[in-house]
Amino acid sequence: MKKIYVKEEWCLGCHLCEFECAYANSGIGNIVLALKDKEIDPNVKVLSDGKITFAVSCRHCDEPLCISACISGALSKDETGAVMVDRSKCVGCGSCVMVCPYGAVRITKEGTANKCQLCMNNSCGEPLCARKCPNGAIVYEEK
Amino acid sequence: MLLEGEFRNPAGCAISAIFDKTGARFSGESIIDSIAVMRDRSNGLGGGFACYGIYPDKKDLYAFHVFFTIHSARKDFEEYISRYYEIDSSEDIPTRKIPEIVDEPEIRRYFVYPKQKYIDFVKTGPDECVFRTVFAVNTEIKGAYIFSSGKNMGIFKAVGFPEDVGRFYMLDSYEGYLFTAHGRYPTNTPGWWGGAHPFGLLGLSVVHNGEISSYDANRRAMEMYGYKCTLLTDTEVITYILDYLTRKKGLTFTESAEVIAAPFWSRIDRMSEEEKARATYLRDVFSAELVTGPFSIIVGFDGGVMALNDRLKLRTLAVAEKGDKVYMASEEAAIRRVCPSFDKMFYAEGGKPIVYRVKGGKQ
Amino acid sequence: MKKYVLIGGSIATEGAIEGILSADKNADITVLCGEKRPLYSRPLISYALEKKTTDEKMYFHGEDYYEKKGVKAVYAVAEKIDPAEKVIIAEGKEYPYDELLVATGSKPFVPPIKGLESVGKKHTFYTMDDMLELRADLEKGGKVLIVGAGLIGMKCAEGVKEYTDDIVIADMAPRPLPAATTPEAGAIVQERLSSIIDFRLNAALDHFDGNKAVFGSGEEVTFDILVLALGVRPQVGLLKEIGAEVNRGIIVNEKMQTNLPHIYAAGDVVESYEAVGESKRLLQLFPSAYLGGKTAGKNMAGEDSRFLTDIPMNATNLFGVRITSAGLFVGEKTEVTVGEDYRALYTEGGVIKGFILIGDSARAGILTDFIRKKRPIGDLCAKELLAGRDLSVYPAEERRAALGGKYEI
Amino acid sequence: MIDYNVAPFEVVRDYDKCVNCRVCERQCSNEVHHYEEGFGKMISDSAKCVDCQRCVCLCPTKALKIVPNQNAFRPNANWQQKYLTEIYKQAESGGVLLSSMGNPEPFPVYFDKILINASQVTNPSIDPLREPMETRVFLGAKPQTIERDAEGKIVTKLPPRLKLSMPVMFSAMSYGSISYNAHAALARAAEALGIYYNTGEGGLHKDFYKYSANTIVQVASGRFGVHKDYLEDGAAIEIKIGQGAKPGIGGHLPGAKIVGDVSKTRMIPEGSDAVSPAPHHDIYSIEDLRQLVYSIKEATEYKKPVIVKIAAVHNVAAIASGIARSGADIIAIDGFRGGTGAAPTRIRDNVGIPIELALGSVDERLREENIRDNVSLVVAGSIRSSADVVKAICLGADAVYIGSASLVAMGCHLCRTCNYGKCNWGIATQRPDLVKRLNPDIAAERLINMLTAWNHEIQEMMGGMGINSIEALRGNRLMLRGVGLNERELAVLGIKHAGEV
Repeated sequence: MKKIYVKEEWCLGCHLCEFECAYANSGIGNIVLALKDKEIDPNVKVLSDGKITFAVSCRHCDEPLCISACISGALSKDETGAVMVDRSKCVGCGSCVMVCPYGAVRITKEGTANKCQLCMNNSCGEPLCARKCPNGAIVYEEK
Repeated sequence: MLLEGEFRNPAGCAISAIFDKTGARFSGESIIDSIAVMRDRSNGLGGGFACYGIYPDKKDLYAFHVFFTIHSARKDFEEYISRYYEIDSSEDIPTRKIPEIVDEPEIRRYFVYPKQKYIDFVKTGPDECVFRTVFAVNTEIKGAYIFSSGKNMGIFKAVGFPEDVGRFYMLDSYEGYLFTAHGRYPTNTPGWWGGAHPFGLLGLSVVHNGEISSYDANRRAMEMYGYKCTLLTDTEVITYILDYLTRKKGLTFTESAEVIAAPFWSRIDRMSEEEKARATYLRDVFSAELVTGPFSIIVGFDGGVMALNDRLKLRTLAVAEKGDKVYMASEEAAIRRVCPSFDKMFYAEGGKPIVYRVKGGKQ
Repeated sequence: MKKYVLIGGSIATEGAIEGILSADKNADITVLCGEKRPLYSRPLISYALEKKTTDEKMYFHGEDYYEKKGVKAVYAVAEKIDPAEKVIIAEGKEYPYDELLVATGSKPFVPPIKGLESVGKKHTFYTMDDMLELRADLEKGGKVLIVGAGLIGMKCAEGVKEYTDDIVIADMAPRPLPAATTPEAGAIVQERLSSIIDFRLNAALDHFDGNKAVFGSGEEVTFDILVLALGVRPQVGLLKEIGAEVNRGIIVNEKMQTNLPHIYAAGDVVESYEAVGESKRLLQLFPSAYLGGKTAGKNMAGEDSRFLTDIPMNATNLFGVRITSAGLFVGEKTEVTVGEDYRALYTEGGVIKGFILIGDSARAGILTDFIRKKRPIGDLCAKELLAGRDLSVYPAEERRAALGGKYEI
Repeated sequence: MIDYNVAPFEVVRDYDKCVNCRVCERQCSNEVHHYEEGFGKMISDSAKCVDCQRCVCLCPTKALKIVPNQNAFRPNANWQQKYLTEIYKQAESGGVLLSSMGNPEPFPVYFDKILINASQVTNPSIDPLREPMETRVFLGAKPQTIERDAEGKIVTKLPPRLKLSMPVMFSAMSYGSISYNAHAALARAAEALGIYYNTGEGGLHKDFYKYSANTIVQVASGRFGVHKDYLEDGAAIEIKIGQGAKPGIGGHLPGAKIVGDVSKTRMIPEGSDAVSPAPHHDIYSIEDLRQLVYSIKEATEYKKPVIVKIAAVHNVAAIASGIARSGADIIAIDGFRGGTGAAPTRIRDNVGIPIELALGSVDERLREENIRDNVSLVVAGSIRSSADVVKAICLGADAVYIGSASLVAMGCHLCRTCNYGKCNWGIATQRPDLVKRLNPDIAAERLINMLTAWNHEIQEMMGGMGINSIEALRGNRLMLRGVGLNERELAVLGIKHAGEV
């Protein structure tokens, strides 16, 4: 399936992806209105090991532990194989957080789980982080 | 108004040719009939003929056809060439006075051969001597213009419709094995006789229909090689290119055609290795002699004729054979007029030369 | 077409169905379910009671899950297995199988306590029916006594809190969540919740007298509604009687096979391989049930699949206090407190054995992965791992490969 | 000392749009932007800004723009602000003023005063979408006589040459003046496009030997990185005599840029300045050049064409004529607008002549002497578009070199501060964190896109002229007309004025 891959050698640590992600998932059409004076909690996070930076978001595993641990059915795979979240089902038990080896699922301040859904759940249709990465460090492709 | 040669003068045209493969000579009458059919491809501002095999008795001498447009010119000219040439004979070219042809200059022909010391001086042979003389006269002697300089051939041209020009020069009284004809449609009216076609140099003559887009690239190349383009016409530069390729570089007419209307790289890349190397070589080495844009030409040369269309075939050129006779013309009608039934008939393909030679080589 | 019969209708069964279908597209699967309901998520009962979710949503893959998967669901209690004939008898009918999964789960443990019969409204809290019955009583109001401060008891209390603040939780253990937490963590949970819940700890129940519970200490607690949450016992009967190897639960290998041919078992009913202690163990966890079932399913369908990464783990949220733990609390302990939060990491020979986090659990899965993979922490400092962690703590090659899509961590 | 100068640019931030994402701060190597915790606002220090536009491009909300500082010295047509500014700098530093890229001064751009012809009626234009439209070019000397074998077949052996899919090459830019990734992108693009890139005088990084078929290796006065394998690896060898941006003077790559692989590749110690002398010290006259040409041909067994690159100066035609007789196969001429990684400002802005005029006179001179076939002509020095390419070919060039245009395709915004070594676009820098900003995958694709587009445009223009092969365009000056040019200019260019037949 088409997934997000990260080429860390090209990551500039500019953090644009985080803001584009926040915008993409804001449900607001204008990027300024979406981000202005807002604390962002994006599904992609730029991390660093002290030497190099890289963006981390859900890997959409073939056999996702988060789904096998989810007691509420909030996490499931769609037909493409992407791992999606139905936050209306989530009870916020945090089992997914407990098992995700990438630390890519989180419980938001609303108390339910959230994660990257490849912008399938918003109006972008393809991951905005990849489209907007200035240096090809985040790509969305078939492998 | 600028005269021919002072500006570039695009022209549409009619061309036609009749050739006998055995070298048998026939009257110039039929070529007049043929070109006459295409009257509306001309506009009365230029017509002419190249006739091969017409001077059998003086076939080893160079026949200079010369226009004198001012009085002093003839004296200057004769003084000049008598310095370098043995003059066998000279005469006015006989003409028939007709109302359609007016303002004629003095028109004479000279049968000449370079003096030995001139040949020795030039070193590269009598042709080269004539080559130099033609350019010297046409650029340096005011009012004199050599418009034909081959052996056993002659060019006859004037301002007017070609059929009138033919009658004016009494072509019906000449016999040759090859006649080519040209009717001109220049896009303005300089009305200078020298500007009419065919254009010739030594044994070469070219009639041409089209307007080439590579003109200045070709011209500047030719000038580098010592040709002076005084007329700024396509026909002139094509003639020089052919002279350069065949006489100076020793290419065959077919090879020359491959240079002038080179095959596309897409085709070359599909050729056999040997063919590819050859074609690539010719395109690479003679890139400046590639001619682009529309043209159909009929090239007369000593002992043969070549028809050639541009690589995209942007002009039409019909060819027919009947017995030993070969007919070529811009329009099929011009052939049917003089040869109602033929053995075979076809149209020249883009970039594919059609060459006929007199059986048993030169006449 | 292979016949698969799955006894039991919960998470292990779901896992098995997914496992079988992943390997055998046209499998003929029959589920025998004594609990007469379509597949639902048991851990949701407290949330349903608490009204954090609805009864409908408890059918977490939809009430039509079996239909969607093309599975025959028979709501009947399996009474007998005939391994020779390869048939199961349930409520008089025979169900032949090629491969059998026993996922009978467990039952709430109700010890024989004097006077229990005299109690009016008494409940256990394990199935959806339990929840519905309890809710019916709660809606009529009254004081609630929950015996047992384990996870079930505590989650139940959270639900009950929706109906009454008058809750007592009693346990003979000295602290809540005795099994799922460490003494330190348990103490913190107790301290955090004591304002909300009336704990009676170190309290051994002596007997009941109508609506009164009397403890060994002589202390008495009156109540209107009693919930017994004293743990559960695997339902091993079906297999025990045909000679399967059974300890507290049914013993299975890494392929979830019992010692009987063509018979597998998974879920709360089994003692399976546990990766930290590297021994057979009764885990009774949701992910273990699902993954165990899936492993069983794949093997039943002829693949070779082994479940080698099963470890104890638990994530829950009690009255806003988040408790996340994994592995075993053995070896060298490192503790940190970050603001309100308490965190402890247990390591042995440079390998993480277990952890427990009270409060923020962000990216806990990374610690879990260290445990599951027995990945040495190298020069990473335990304190820092507790303070905060992200993908950068993995070896660079592993991280690069994972992000580059060459493999999954 | 107080700074008498004012910031040339002003950073204008629209605070209604700024979302404090701090991308600008992270992307500016000149540390113009920073987040002021106290105010919860981004603050900009315009004085440090070089107007490279990196922050403007990356700002997700387009909240930034860089404008010229409106602050004005008292207007003076003679003492323009620029001169005062430069004097202040020199009064402060006592140093030679340095600048980068091409001459920015308002000298006439002749390409912009030349118009191209198209066919009407008398001959047809050609539709490149329907008919073949050929842009393949060979560079190299042409044989004077045709050899034939015993059967009279033409012997097709030719002097060494370069085969180009289109008449454009990437001009010399050294590894050191530009980054590893920039070089990687140029090499990949050249390979994909079937053209050539040029190592410049920085040597050739070992990683790029695999692109040898599309590599021109340069031998300059510093001889940096020149060794046997280097010469043998190139598809052609270019002797650099001069550069349009700084005719008559050498090069100077500061030691700061001679780090790691750069020093290895140049074969000089880390941190030592790479100073290329003004002249080649083995070429003090034309016959010396001939000797170098032939020693290189000897060294490479006459298998590779030798290019001699000179700057366009006043007597360029005579010089070219000398080179055409020196055994060189190709002459490259670099006009006074050619780019550079660093040059003394005075030289860059006041020395040399426009490439259009140089080309006009060189092509004509070589033809007058009938030696045009001895060499191919490649011109450089600010070819900005496919139209410039077509005009250059019509004036007589066989092909063009593009330097600045290729950098621009990769992101360069011509801020002309390459010499600072802090290129925010990862092009003219060796700082690893900045070099990383140029992903060769993207940069190569952009180069390929640009030249693919140019080639389409060239074909469109050729088709309009009724020309379907680039050879027929070369030296075809009749296809050009001048506008607003005087007699002398037209004469040097060898073209007529618009309106003349």
